[in-house]
Amino acid sequence: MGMIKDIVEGGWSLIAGMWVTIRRIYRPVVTVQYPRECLDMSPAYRGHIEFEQFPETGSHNCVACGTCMRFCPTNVIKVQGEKTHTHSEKRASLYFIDFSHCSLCGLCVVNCPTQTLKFSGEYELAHYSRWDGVIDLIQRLEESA
Amino acid sequence: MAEKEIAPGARVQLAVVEEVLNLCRANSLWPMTFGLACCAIEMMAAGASRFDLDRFGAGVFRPSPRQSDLMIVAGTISKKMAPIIVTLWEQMPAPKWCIAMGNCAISGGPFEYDGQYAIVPGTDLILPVDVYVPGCPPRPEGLIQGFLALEDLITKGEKRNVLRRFKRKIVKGR
Amino acid sequence: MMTAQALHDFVYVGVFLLAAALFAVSPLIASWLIGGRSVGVKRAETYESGMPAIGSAWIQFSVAYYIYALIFLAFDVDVLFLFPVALAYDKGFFVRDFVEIVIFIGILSLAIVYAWRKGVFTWQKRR
Amino acid sequence: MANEFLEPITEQTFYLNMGPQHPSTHGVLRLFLKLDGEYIVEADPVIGYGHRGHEKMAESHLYEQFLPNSSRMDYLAGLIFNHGYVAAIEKMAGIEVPPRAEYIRVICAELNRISSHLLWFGTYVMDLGGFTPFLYSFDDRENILDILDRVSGSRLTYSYCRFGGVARDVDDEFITATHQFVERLRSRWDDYHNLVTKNVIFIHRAKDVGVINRELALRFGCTGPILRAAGVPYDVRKAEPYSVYSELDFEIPTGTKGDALDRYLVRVQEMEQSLHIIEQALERLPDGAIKAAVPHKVRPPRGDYYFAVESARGAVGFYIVSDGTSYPYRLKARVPSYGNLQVLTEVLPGTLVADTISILGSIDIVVPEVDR
Amino acid sequence: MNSVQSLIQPQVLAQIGFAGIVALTLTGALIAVFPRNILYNILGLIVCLTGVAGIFVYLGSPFIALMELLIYVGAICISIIFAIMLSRPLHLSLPKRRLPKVGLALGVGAAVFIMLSAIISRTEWQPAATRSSDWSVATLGAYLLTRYDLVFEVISLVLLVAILGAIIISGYARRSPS
Amino acid sequence: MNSLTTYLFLAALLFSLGIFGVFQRRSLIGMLIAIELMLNGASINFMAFNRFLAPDPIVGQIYTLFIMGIAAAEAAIALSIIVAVFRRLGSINIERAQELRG
Amino acid sequence: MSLEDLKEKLSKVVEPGDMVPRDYEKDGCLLEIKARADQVEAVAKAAREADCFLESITAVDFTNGPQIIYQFNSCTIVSRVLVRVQLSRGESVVSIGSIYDAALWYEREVFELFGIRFDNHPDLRRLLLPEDADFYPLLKDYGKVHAFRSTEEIYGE
Amino acid sequence: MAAWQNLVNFLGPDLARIVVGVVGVLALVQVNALFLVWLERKVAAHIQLRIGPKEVGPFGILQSIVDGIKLVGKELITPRHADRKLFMLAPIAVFLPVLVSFVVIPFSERLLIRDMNVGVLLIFAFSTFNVLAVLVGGWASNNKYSLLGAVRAVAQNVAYEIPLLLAVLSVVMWSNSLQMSEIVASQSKVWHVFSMPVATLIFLICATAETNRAPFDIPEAESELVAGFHTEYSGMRFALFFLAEYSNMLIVSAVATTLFFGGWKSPPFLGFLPVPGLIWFFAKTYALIFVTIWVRWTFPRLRFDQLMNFCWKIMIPAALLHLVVYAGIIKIVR
Repeated sequence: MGMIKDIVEGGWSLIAGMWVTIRRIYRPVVTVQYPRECLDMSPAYRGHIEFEQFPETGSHNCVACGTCMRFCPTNVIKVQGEKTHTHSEKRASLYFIDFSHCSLCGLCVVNCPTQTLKFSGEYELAHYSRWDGVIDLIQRLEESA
Repeated sequence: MAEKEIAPGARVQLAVVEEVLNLCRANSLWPMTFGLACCAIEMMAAGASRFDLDRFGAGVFRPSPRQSDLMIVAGTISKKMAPIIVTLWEQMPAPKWCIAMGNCAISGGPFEYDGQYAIVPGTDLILPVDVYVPGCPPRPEGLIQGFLALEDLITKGEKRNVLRRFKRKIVKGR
Repeated sequence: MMTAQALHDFVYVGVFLLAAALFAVSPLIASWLIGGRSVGVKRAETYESGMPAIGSAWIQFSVAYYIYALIFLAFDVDVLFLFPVALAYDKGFFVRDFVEIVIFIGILSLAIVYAWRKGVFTWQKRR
Repeated sequence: MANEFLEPITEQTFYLNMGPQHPSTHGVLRLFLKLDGEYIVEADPVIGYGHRGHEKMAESHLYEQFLPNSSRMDYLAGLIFNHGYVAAIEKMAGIEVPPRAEYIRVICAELNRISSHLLWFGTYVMDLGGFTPFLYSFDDRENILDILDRVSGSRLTYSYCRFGGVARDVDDEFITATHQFVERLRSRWDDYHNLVTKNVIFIHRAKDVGVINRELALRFGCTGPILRAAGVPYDVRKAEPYSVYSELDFEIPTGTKGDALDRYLVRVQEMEQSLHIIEQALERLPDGAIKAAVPHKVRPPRGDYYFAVESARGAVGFYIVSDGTSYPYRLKARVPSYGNLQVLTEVLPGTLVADTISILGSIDIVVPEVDR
Repeated sequence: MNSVQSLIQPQVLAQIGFAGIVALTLTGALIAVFPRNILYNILGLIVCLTGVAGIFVYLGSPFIALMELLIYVGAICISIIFAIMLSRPLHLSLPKRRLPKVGLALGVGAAVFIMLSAIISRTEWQPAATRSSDWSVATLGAYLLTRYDLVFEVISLVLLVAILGAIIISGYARRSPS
Repeated sequence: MNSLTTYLFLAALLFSLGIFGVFQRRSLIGMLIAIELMLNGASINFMAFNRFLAPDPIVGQIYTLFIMGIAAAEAAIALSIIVAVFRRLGSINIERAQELRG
Repeated sequence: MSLEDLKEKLSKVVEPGDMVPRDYEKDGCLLEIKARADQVEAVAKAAREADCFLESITAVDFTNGPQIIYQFNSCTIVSRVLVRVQLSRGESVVSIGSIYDAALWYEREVFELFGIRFDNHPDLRRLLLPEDADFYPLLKDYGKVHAFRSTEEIYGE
Repeated sequence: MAAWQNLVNFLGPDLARIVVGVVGVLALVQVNALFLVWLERKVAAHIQLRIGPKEVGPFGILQSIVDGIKLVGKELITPRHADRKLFMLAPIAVFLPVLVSFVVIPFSERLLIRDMNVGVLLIFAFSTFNVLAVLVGGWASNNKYSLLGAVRAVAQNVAYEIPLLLAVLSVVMWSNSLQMSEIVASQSKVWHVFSMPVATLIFLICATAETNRAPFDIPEAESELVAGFHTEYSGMRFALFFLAEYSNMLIVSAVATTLFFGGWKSPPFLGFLPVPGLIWFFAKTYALIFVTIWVRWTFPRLRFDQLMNFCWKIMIPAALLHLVVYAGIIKIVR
């Protein structure tokens, strides 16, 4: 008798499960059809770093102090500066990051004395070469400007 | 775009047949169920309801390498794991492709430092990689972008993928 | 005579078998022709989660459900014997056919009862 | 098993590698099984396929620089590891954390715990062959990831907790979204229970499978839901309250037998408790600073320190030896899955291959956490 | 053209089909006996039994032919394959044949065959005078229920005993009932 | 060609092959296979006589059915014996079994 | 089982002078025991009797030889005990795998990362590294490290 | 010409029937497999709140075609340690019984390739070869996962054949015929699903088990045995296993429709609709297939011993009991 009870109860639990799934067929899908429609990126999203463009200078404020380079745990950043006549400080002339080593810790952004570094919202980075992860931030800034 | 011989050593090679086959291959990439570390979770997320790789016909995760077309190296390759990955790669039937997903798979990522003894710094040292998806871990969108890039690689150009009804966003600047 | 009709049936079955074989073989040939060919030392090695397989799979394989196969063997034959009887069931018999079938099935069920009692259907955790 | 390659292969038993590439070994775990038909005679979990040398790495990195690694050890409960690591350093260096930051950490850590348990729920049922619950739980998990993405900017490897506080303040939207999520998940339990918990097939697959009793769990140093399922109410959050857990009211769900079903139920109840904690924390969330003033490079005083937190899988501890510089002299992470995985050598023998999957799934292993 | 046309004669076609079936049967039988890999033997037996089923069709009873497939192939052969898997891997450690033994077996087999064929070819087979033409399966069932009812029940008894025997021999009887 | 003698010859051939198999085989399962061959030879005989000679074509079929039933029972018992022998002796090689006994 | 009970059990196997109370709030442990290599087994037995579980075994490399650290904790009350065993280079220590099964893997790990051998360990294979690895990566003379110090430099005395 | 005439006389309309039948069935098998794969992915997707195949063709309808063509272009790998002959034979052998089963399935009143009077048995007899092919394929791969999967497949298939046959027996007892058309005709008043719901349930459950569908997909249990018996099969050989599996689904559902759901007949209360029998038949068949898909994406799978015990402890006793009771009922009703 207990066995029959088990069978009936078990069968009922199966039907309850099927009821759960069949109801979903008519529910709207949750899929975001990515290349056609994109999710809103969170404001805090951490892509690779890029230069903040300051309105007063019209460009970045990187003084090539190298703090970011020193703080980077994985040697992602290579920055070189040169003194120009117009500015009394050094200015970055070369700023390369190898994004493929980055762990997105944000130490460079936090420690940047001039707050010129920020996270980009870039997430579509698929490429055909291993070296496509190397990004020239100055060039990137110029292009976006 | 890198030219790659898609089907090495087919006994009969007809341009038309290859064209059709490549179109089909591009739209039916079955990845191998295979994850190494953090990126594997994002790979699962890409296959899950929100992002749904199945829309592109790439949602059939096959557990056996014999039935899969694509190896997604998702995560850090340890030296202990490297020979296994090579074995699995060789056990996949041609034509096959490889996506290096995440920074660890591309270059060892944050784990490549002076004195590192345990990992292989980069999938390209052991396998021919077709598409690199940087990120730590890349968002599922990034992986989908990688899939689309791979499809374009297989059909030799987005325009020749006649089944594609949207435009892939190509990041410029590099 | 029934032979002619049976032979016709046989023609159908034969032709369909042949067609199935052709249908199965032709894509294999096509695949052989246009399929890719890969290289690699471990290409044709046995798959075992990426590790080299330890030993052959052709070993003595302790099938825990072997006893099921033996019970099935006898049971299946028993059930098949019921088919011709079912065809003649309730055709001009009074209750004789019912009784005989009940006896037959009763004897048959004894096997299950016995196997059940003897614990054939309980799998023990082994240590 | 002395050495897998030296032992003669008899005909009765055979060896089978389950993993490193196997759909149900959760990443790169390798189970080296000795089988007799469908029965397992010996099981030897082989780990190290995800070994990345975190501990060696710590010795050549600043305390700050090691921070992102902490969430990469256990990527499913990254924030909790994050929290543990940061709290350990704070304790060493004597940094006071503002209460708001502590509450935010607790909320995020509990959200992370739920997301980890949801993923475990999905993969466990998937291991048992039910694919759909996996996607349902992933769908709910995406909600958590959205919330955490909003505050930390990352979906998986958060690096959200910083020395002295958190990286970014939460806004009202975060609070409403979290409230909504709590409501949403509560409304989902019915479906989950109807689909899985009450399902007769599931119950049969999980009940009396892989019994890990108190004795066994303590011998192997299992912690977390495994220990709790064996009836031991040990939870670091209660035993050694850290952060603001002592101010929050929650229970420790425990099981009785310690089988897979108990572990399942304990985790499901834990998710409910986490929701409860989140609600309380949101209610009490104080205003104020989110980050204390901390030097660019922390220099904890000399000595050795240990700090434990409760991750989704059990007690995580950071044992740090400091030599007074800004680099750790030695950093050791005591991870829960280590003991939880090792217990398989004792539990698996005698079970069926299918049970192996059920046991492994119910134990909830994250291999890179074990391998570090 | 003529020869091709003559091949299309239905009778000829039937003969060709019959020859094919016989060939199938004999090939299967040979495979069942000669190769040393026991799995090949059993597959050969399956081929042979399929052929025999075809012969039964030619002999006018598709029902028996299907029963042959269901019982022999579907039950007996599969159980034998299970037994093969349970036993030592014979297909690998192929036992060597001893020539005298094979010779003896061949001799006995040939002797039996010669004897049988002698009998077959010598005997004048006389069909029964009155022959019923009722081949239907329903009649078969009716016979089983009436004239052969005892045998029908006995068969089930025999199979029951077989099951009990199998269970006892497999060592289950010594277990305490659970 | 499609005559009684053909069938009888075929049956005889199967039967002789079965006998040959029984004698030359050393493994019990091989012998079982050979025995099945012999039984099938017998079945063909029954069916052939039934088709060409018998007054009532049902009887032969019923006999064939019985042969199948007996064959199944025989196989079940034989297989369980084989497995039991194997468990006891670690071999299903008939000669080895004899050696161990003697 | 209280901490006092554990202390009492432990005091039978180690000298009271070697038991140093620690500041739990700061260091995260209650008791530190300085044991010799030959006392490890007895300490572990005492901990086992006091219903503790083994939390971890790890080692730290110093110029004056590696140090093994055992951690025991109880699941009923907080009673984290740190057992510190200073070894000289090349010295081995007795395995406690027979007392705590959990120790088997921890010891294997310590062996492969520091090269410290454990006597009576049933199966001292490599655990995390490939089977053929022939280096001990966590020793301070492997790879680039920031500092290599002696025990005194860190713990004073 | 006379010879041709002879042949035509001998085979009569059969010749045309065979040709049309072969072509039609081949087309049906292929279209069905393509459609079912698509349907399965779509239904699964919508159950899981996803979209499923979408980008390849409208609604992703071309997806399975694309998959199929891709599989033709894949390499065929024969493992080095496999038994080459049997390894190559198995995928072909698994497909052989598939077409034969379609010979006797009555798609509508007229559309029936050959109405044999042993129709039902024919399907079961040939399905045995399917099992054998699986066993041979799994064994020949020389892969432990394949072997475990193959042995499980066979043990499961043979076990569930018994309750399946017993359920069919009840139908045969009522209709006194093995002929498919007569079985359908015997349901002119009441469909068997109404007169014997228990047998229908048993049949459906066992049929699911016979086709290795979830929750009985233990032989190819992904989480345990990687891909089960076809772990080592690549490309087109794998596709043939796949094709056979989906065709078997169709066959089993079609047989269930014929035996229990009134075949081509319209539902009793919808008899007035001018819908051809063919449509009804396929509607019922695919409705059943939909249910199996639905079940597959809902439940976890059973463990092997539970599966076997479910068969021996519940299904077979229930089927035997049902048979006896139903035999009594026939006596009373007639």
